[in-house]
Amino acid sequence: MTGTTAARTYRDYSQPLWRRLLISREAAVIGALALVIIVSMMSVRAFAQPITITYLFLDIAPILLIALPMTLVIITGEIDLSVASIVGLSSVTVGVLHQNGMPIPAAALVALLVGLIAGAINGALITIVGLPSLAVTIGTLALYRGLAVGLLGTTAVTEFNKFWTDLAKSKIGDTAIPSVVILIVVLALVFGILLHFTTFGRGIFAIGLSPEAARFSGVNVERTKFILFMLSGIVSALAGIYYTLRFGSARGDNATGLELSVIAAVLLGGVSIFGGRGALPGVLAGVLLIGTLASALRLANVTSDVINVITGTLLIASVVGTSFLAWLRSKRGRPGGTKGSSPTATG
Amino acid sequence: MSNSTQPSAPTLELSRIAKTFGSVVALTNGTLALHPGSIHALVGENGAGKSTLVKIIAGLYQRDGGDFTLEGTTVDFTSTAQSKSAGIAVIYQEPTLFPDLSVTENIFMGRQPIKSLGRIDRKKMHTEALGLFERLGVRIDPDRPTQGLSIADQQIIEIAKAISLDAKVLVMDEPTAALSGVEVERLFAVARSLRDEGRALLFISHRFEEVFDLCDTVTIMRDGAYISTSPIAETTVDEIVRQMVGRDVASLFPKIDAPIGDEVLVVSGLTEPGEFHDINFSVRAGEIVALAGLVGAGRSEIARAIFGVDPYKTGTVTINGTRIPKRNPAAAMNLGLALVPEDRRRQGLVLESSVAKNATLAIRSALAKFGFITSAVENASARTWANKLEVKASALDTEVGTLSGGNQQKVVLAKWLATNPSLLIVDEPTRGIDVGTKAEVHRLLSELAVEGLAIIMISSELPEVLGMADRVLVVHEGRITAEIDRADATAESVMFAATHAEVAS
Amino acid sequence: ATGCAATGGDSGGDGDGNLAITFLPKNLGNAYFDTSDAGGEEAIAEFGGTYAEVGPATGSPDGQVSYINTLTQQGVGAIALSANDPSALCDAIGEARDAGVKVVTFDADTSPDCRDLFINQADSEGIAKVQVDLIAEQIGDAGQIAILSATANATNQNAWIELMKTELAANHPDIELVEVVYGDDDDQTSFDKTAALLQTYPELKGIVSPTTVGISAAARYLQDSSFKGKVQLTGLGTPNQMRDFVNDGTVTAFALWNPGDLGYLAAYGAKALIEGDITGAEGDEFDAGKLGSYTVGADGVVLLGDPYTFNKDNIADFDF
Amino acid sequence: MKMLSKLIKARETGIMIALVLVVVVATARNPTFLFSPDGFRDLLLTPSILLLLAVGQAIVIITRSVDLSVGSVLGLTAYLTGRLFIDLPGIPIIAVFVIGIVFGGLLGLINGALVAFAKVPALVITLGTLYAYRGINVLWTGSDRINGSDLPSAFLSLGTSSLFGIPWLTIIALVVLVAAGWFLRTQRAGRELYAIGSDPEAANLYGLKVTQRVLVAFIFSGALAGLAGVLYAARYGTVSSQAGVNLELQAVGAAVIGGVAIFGGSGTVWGAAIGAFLLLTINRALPILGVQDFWQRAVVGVLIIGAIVLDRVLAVRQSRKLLEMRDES
Ligand SMILES: Nc1ncnc2c1ncn2[C@@H]1O[C@H](COP(=O)(O)OP(=O)(O)OP(=O)(O)O)[C@@H](O)[C@H]1O
Ligand SMILES: Nc1ncnc2c1ncn2[C@@H]1O[C@H](COP(=O)(O)OP(=O)(O)OP(=O)(O)O)[C@@H](O)[C@H]1O
Ligand SMILES: [Mg+2]
Ligand SMILES: [Mg+2]
Repeated sequence: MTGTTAARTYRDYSQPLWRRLLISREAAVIGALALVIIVSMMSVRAFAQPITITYLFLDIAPILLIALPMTLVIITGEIDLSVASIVGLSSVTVGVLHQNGMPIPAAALVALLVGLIAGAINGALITIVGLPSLAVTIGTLALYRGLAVGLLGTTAVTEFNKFWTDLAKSKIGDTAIPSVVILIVVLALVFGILLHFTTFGRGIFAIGLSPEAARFSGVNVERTKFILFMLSGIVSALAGIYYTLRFGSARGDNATGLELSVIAAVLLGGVSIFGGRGALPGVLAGVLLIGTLASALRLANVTSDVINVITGTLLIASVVGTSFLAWLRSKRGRPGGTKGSSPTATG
Repeated sequence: MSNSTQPSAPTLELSRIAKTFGSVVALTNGTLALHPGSIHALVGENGAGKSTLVKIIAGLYQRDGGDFTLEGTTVDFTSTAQSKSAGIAVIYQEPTLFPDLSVTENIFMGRQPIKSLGRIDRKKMHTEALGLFERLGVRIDPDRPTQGLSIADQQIIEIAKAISLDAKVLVMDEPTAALSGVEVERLFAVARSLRDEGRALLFISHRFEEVFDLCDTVTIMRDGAYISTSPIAETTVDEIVRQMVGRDVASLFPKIDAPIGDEVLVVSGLTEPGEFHDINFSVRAGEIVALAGLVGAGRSEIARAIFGVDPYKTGTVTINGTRIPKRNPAAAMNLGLALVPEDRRRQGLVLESSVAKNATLAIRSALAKFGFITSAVENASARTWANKLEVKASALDTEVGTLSGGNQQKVVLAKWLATNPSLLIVDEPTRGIDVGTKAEVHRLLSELAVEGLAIIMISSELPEVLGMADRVLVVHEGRITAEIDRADATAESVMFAATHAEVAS
Repeated sequence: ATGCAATGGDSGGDGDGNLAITFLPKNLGNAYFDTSDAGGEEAIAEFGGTYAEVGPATGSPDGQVSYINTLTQQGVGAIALSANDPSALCDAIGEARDAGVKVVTFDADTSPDCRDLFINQADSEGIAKVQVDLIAEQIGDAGQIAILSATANATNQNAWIELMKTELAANHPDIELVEVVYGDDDDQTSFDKTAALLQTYPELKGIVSPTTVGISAAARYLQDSSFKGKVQLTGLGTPNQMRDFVNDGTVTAFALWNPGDLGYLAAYGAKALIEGDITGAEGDEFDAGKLGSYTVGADGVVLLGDPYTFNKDNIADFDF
Repeated sequence: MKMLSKLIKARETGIMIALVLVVVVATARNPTFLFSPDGFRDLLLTPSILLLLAVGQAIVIITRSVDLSVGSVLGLTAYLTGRLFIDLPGIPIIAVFVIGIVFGGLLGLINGALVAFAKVPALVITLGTLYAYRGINVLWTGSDRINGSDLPSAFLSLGTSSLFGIPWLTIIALVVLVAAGWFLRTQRAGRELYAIGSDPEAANLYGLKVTQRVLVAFIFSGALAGLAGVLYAARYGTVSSQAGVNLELQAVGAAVIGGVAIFGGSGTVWGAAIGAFLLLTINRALPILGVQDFWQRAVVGVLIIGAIVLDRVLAVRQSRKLLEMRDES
């Protein structure tokens, strides 16, 4: 403009790269993960062997899968509590169809479709009717689980073709890494790029921080959320198929309670429950951290109750720690945490 | 009327207050003395540190250095509750209401009248609220929730809240920014009566006619530092502006005659029950059309409906001959429409996001290749536009929420100008913007018009409307009641149309 | 089933020495399994092995799979397992056995081909019959009854229920089984389901609950309701939990085997497998300490004995 | 007249109607649902414990937080109750109540302190303490179990006996409900809870004691969960380490069905209480309506969704009406 002459210069970032990386939440989680691995290798008998990796990934694959869309959903400021029920529903779908003679691939496709529909129902209630996602998915948590249990009743379908059940547990070549990791890596890349390097992803972050400003900027808030809930449904269904084949058993109560594990891992990975903040690498590290810790503790003959206490404490410690660090930083500058840390309306 | 002739001990005194936020220095020398029975103006450019000073007075921030005395004794407020109980009432620059609670509850929260057993006396509270509104001359239903109220109504509730406190010091940080003539007059009447009761008032505004109308003393700040204090009678607008900006400001309304081209936007029969009715008008390339009217007339709703964030029941909107679909801002943007919304903190900006992300949010599709986008691309584009509008920020990843109000507004303008629109709607484009920047925004709008941009400007400031518009459409209770050409537009003709339902046009 | 077993095999493969036996109940915090695992511990102490107990917090197959995997990694000698699912555990068990770990199931079995041995508390026909006989006797062999089971997927429960239906149809034509409800082995759910049953079927004469959690919850509801004495309750329970209800007349009689003996026998079965005394083939014979000697039946099943009926006269003699 | 129109517009009315409908239909199908001593008693008794949790939950949600740890707090207190009677024979019942409430309050205090001082979202914190408290419970309880025979019969009869046909448990729950409702409506502190939930930042600017109030809300929720734990022991007589598992979602569900906005600032404990009643009454009515056991959960899901959709539809209808009224004026 004409008023003044000197053009301003703007730095890209107020802090150098290494500092941003070092103080980031992701770095903390990855650091903790490395620490757990090193300490376990040194002090837990039978931990330092390839089979640990095999069992670890076989165990946490469903959580890793579902955490991907869940991250995106939570960044928009919503939540999906129905994922574990969709896992169950998908599992039962595969089981019932297979029992009635449908080959596994076809049954799996139908299960994915069921997951998509389940996600679309969530999405429609949230975006079209305008209901809070926490309430909606508490409802569909009961509904989808009820359908799953109702469809199969007391029975469990266990007659699966060995080819498929073996596939679910197979490993990549001669390595100890299960093949399902390939699926996870591919999907993680897809979701990572979607979140961090696309216009769609930019919209997701904007929605999480301020849905209204996002709408005023031409972000289709409703459509974005709708798509995310459908993705959540379909990936949960995928996890359900994996679950069924891995255990060779389709049951209505498969994966009960898994939603809380997924959410705990996502939050541990640094995603803000109020939306707008988070990154996928942190989430992946978060899931791996919980999984590795549990695996090491089990090997050390620690009972599952203690593992639960440790998981819970870790979750609390991580968020309290982050907020403590932020507070420390604010002590050396920014105002007393009146902004930023306090929740913003995510309606 | 002036109390400056009989100097008394200051009620509140600040001297050499310093405050930094991390690397940002907000105040180096905040100095101010408020006297009983006086209305003191505080003026300065955007980011001069006025609001920061206010927040220190309120106890929201704590000073890093300097002295703060209230009636002679040093005070260190650590919360707003303390300043409140010490007799200081503050109206913040941005309204801060509880959206789910009723208007009455908002006014009396935490100090509701009570009866036996500590029960809140709702009847009494209701009556007192009505009394306050009477005094301010407004009609707001005290029982409705504040959610959905216009910014102006919210501001009025803030004012009611502050004056009901019965405080010795009343601080008002741009209380009139969202108000128009009538309400401003009411507010001033109340302010004067408070002054006459011997209270000390601080008034912050970027509108000099208000400063000269209301205040008796003026303090000027620049870049976080005190410049001067003088009785209002002994200074002039030009003098103040020179001290504020550190140089002379050329014309405030640098309207350049632009060649008027083809019709760009045609609105016909637009109706949404409860909001607006049968709106018909068109805007041509190179033309600046102002929508004038009282606050609450429904101008913002019309703009939002055209842009597609709000629904409308009947009517059509076409741009360059193409019909804009309902409720689809993305489509409107693709067709060349841009809207700088009224509430920049909620609608204009993603406050907790960076300057770069905000400045490129509206053009993210254009910046992307096959839908993929990187920070590098965003930063490059943001840098260009931040430079064009001289946004005061050191790095592009600065959180927009930490910028001063004026600089926030510049980021919003940058965001929308970057879309290269053919029609730009600006809703209160200069609200809360200092004179220097305001002149620049006006010049910018003028230049854009010359380049062939069609502009709709919604403004509650008459001088701005008269100075900038080629054509003035006056909105009254959701209907266009008059269309006045630049040549015929006067303060009287516009105000008359704005306050009367039927006007022969 | 996989080629990777060799890595974990070094610690578990060396045959007769490794008497590390780990009990893996359906879930932790369950009094029934506490008693059975304590029996196992007693046995293991007798023959000088290493006892351990691990398990998931809730009764889910996936939690058990994780533990089976862990035990495989650790290379224990044997796992004594009460299965949460007949087939979901099979692959994990397969890997464990490939790594040289012996697997004995007790209380709830997997498919016979997955594990080495199943220690059966009582044969299903016997369990079904004793409960049907009890309820028939208590309600005068006529009228409506209902069943309050554990989870809908519990293998043993479902098998018993099927057999009870057969038995009812064959020998008790005047008894009508109106509904089977599932209390999920949760106190509160079982309690509320009992209330719902009594509400729904005003003519109900009796309830059979073949699960220790269910029968005590149902008894607790009956004790304070107007149905006490009018609706009969029987099933499988532990004496400690049922003592009060038997003494005050809410429950006349119920049945169970001795869970401690069950765990004890499982431990000795595991020992026999580890030491190579038996392979789990039909006709194999092994010594089980204080319980004497047992023979493996068809499908690798070892039968503990007949269920025992508890009533007012004998309940004071038991403490578990 | 004004009272009546207010009543019709109230958010709670919709689900109250739903509740009445459920009771009427179930009773028409099987009169004993209502018209039998046990039927009437269970109608009131079954939801009472959830009602307490829902009231606490509603207060926390109103301040824009959430307390997912209530099920675990209930479990811990229920076991504590049993232990008290076993380890301190002859301890007065009232003392057990006080200890249970205080203990629950302490657990709530831990939640509240983490949320209020560390400024960490409540959902995260209480998800953590949900695991942690339950884990401690399992560690403490092991496979132990409190049996009815361990508890004094005077205490047990509290769980089932009645006064003038109304169960004691229900009376206690209703007293708490009325007190909480009164507090939220008529006390300054109660209104401040709404303000904080409506806009925490504004509350801070306003000088409200945000930290303190949030803390109190959590203590309250914890104390009510503690009370519910004591009553749980009285009602069910058996307490294992799994007592109260999964109750948190029911408590949140009851509050949300009852019209408490999940993002704070609006709703009442009355609504939450009706929500609790509706949720559990539906559960009890389904078998009577001939819905097979397996499908019941699905039906409950549909009904939860139905309730919130209905609530939403009514709200939209009403705001449209307000707009039309403005046009006419
Ligand atoms: N919380 C904060 N964190 C960081 N910087 C801040 C914060 N608040 C204010 N600042 C900075 O302090 C300076 C003074 O801001 P302030 O809001 O006081 O200006 P102002 O005079 O009120 O301007 P305006 O007229 O635009 O309202 C600005 O540079 C602003 O960016
Ligand atoms: N005809 C009407 N009668 C009563 N209230 C109305 C009417 N039209 C609009 N309002 C209300 O007035 C408020 C302000 O409307 P709006 O923001 O559109 O006004 P505006 O003219 O754009 O004012 P501003 O200068 O604040 O932007 C809104 O809450 C709207 O609901
Ligand atoms: Mg300011
Ligand atoms: Mg407006």
